[in-house]
Amino acid sequence: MEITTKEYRRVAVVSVSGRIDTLTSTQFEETINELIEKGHFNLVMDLSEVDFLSSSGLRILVTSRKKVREKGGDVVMANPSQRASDSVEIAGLDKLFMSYPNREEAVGSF
Amino acid sequence: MEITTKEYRRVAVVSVSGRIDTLTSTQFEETINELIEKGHFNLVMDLSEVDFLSSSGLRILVTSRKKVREKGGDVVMANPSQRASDSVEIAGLDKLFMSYPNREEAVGSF
Amino acid sequence: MAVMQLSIPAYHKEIESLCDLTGKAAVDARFTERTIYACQLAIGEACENIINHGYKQEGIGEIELTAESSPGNLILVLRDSAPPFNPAIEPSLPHWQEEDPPVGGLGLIIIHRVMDKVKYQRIKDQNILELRKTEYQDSLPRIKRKLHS
Amino acid sequence: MAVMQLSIPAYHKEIESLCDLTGKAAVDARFTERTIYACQLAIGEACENIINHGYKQEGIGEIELTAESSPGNLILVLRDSAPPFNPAIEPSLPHWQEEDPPVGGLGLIIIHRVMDKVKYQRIKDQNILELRKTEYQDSLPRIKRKLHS
Ligand SMILES: Nc1ncnc2c1ncn2[C@@H]1O[C@H](COP(=O)(O)OP(=O)(O)O)[C@@H](O)[C@H]1O
Ligand SMILES: Nc1ncnc2c1ncn2[C@@H]1O[C@H](COP(=O)(O)OP(=O)(O)O)[C@@H](O)[C@H]1O
Repeated sequence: MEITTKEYRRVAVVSVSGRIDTLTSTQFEETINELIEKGHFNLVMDLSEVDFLSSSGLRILVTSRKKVREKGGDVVMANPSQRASDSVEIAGLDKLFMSYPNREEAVGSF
Repeated sequence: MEITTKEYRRVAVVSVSGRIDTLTSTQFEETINELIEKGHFNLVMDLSEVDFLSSSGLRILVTSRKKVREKGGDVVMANPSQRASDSVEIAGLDKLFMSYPNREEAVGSF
Repeated sequence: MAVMQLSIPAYHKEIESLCDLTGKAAVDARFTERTIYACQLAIGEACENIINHGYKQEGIGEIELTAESSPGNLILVLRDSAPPFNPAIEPSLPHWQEEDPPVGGLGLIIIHRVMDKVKYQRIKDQNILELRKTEYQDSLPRIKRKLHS
Repeated sequence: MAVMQLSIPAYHKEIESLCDLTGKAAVDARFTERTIYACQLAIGEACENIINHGYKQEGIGEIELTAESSPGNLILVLRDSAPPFNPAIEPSLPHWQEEDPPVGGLGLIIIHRVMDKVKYQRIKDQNILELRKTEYQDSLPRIKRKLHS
């Protein structure tokens, strides 16, 4: 898993490539938590390069969403790969996350 | 000239392709004014497909910038073509407009 | 019919190789891209559970996968020697709200939504989990049913 | 040395063809891409001014462009029969602030910043504007000087 972040004034974008699973989910969680601690409650997950997303990763998406929503923010997705969106859908979580066709639209949604 | 707009919650993006000159600047101006009237004071000009930008177009950029700044907004550029930025620079206006390498960053700058 | 087998020590980083084997067997079964991924996901979930909840830590035990494929059919059998646990009981789907989504229990939900058959046996101190998936050539829906409509 | 000439009726939509001719002549002069564009821009500005400020409306008069090119050199001559106006006087550069940038006067600024020489003559009821640009092969700076440093 490779993870990068981009912080804008009101939004932060987290881009992940590779596998988000029990091996890597801690790093994923820590990255998100750092952004939240910095005051970023509007989060865009760029999952365009994710090729495996297990329940360990989904759990972090769900808990992060809960945290930022308590602060008036949200977690949205930008251009999720077919596999990332399949994981979300199979787990029945697709209703929770707005998904945008690209990062610009996801950033602009806030 | 082809002109399209994309309205986000807090930002609007104006994309122009082709020539912005005395022939087309009225349409350019009207498009921007409509956005301002709708309450869009944070404007991104996507000039990536502009292949001619005369003083008629520059004048509208400058006046629009003035209008939205009075309302606390700004005009920034996204990925201007070489020709668009040459026009801006030759006219000595390059200090006025922040320029971002892509639309996402321009949208995120607000 | 093809049979492949692989045994890994119970480390998180080893799970990927069982997903890869599952992928190969699913290709062999002529599944579509998305069904292949779904099967890999299910195996990944089962393995994460075996390490996290079965062995409760890394490195003390093994996980063995046997994959049997024929056109349209895939049978995956996972063996481990952790304490008995039966994942074949279909999880009751909680009536969760948008404001209170589930954070646990997703693994079993995924396994049951992806696979057509989930069978558990405890034989000679081993958990034996058999997961079956069928996909006909005219590409049936990849997921049995939607949880939410 | 090559000479090209084109005359257009004074309509905004016709200006582009004079920019195109300028482009061809600048290619002929072996100018760089950016210098070619700068010359087209300058001609465009001069033509916009002739229609908007000289003829004061579209369709009553003509604009003629003669473009003379040789390697490294371009001479553009614009002729119109609008009332006399001398654009060769270099515009005084206003000391404008970021909060109060200029909205007028950009056309003449552009012409003078792009071209090396701007010469005006009034002959037989015609405005004759000669614009010269030199660019050596080792690509000198495209703009004479920066307005603001
Ligand atoms: N292989 C296993 N061994 C022991 N317990 C298990 C095993 N798999 C699942 N469980 C139990 O079932 C529960 C639900 O598992 P799962 O759906 O994967 O969600 P989670 O891992 O998020 O709790 C686990 O919390 C655990 O108590
Ligand atoms: N060809 C012309 N004929 C008459 N007046 C001209 C001509 N060109 C320029 N001018 C005068 O010079 C002024 C400055 O011109 P210019 O720098 O192009 O800016 P703008 O067109 O924005 O006013 C014009 O407002 C006009 O008064």
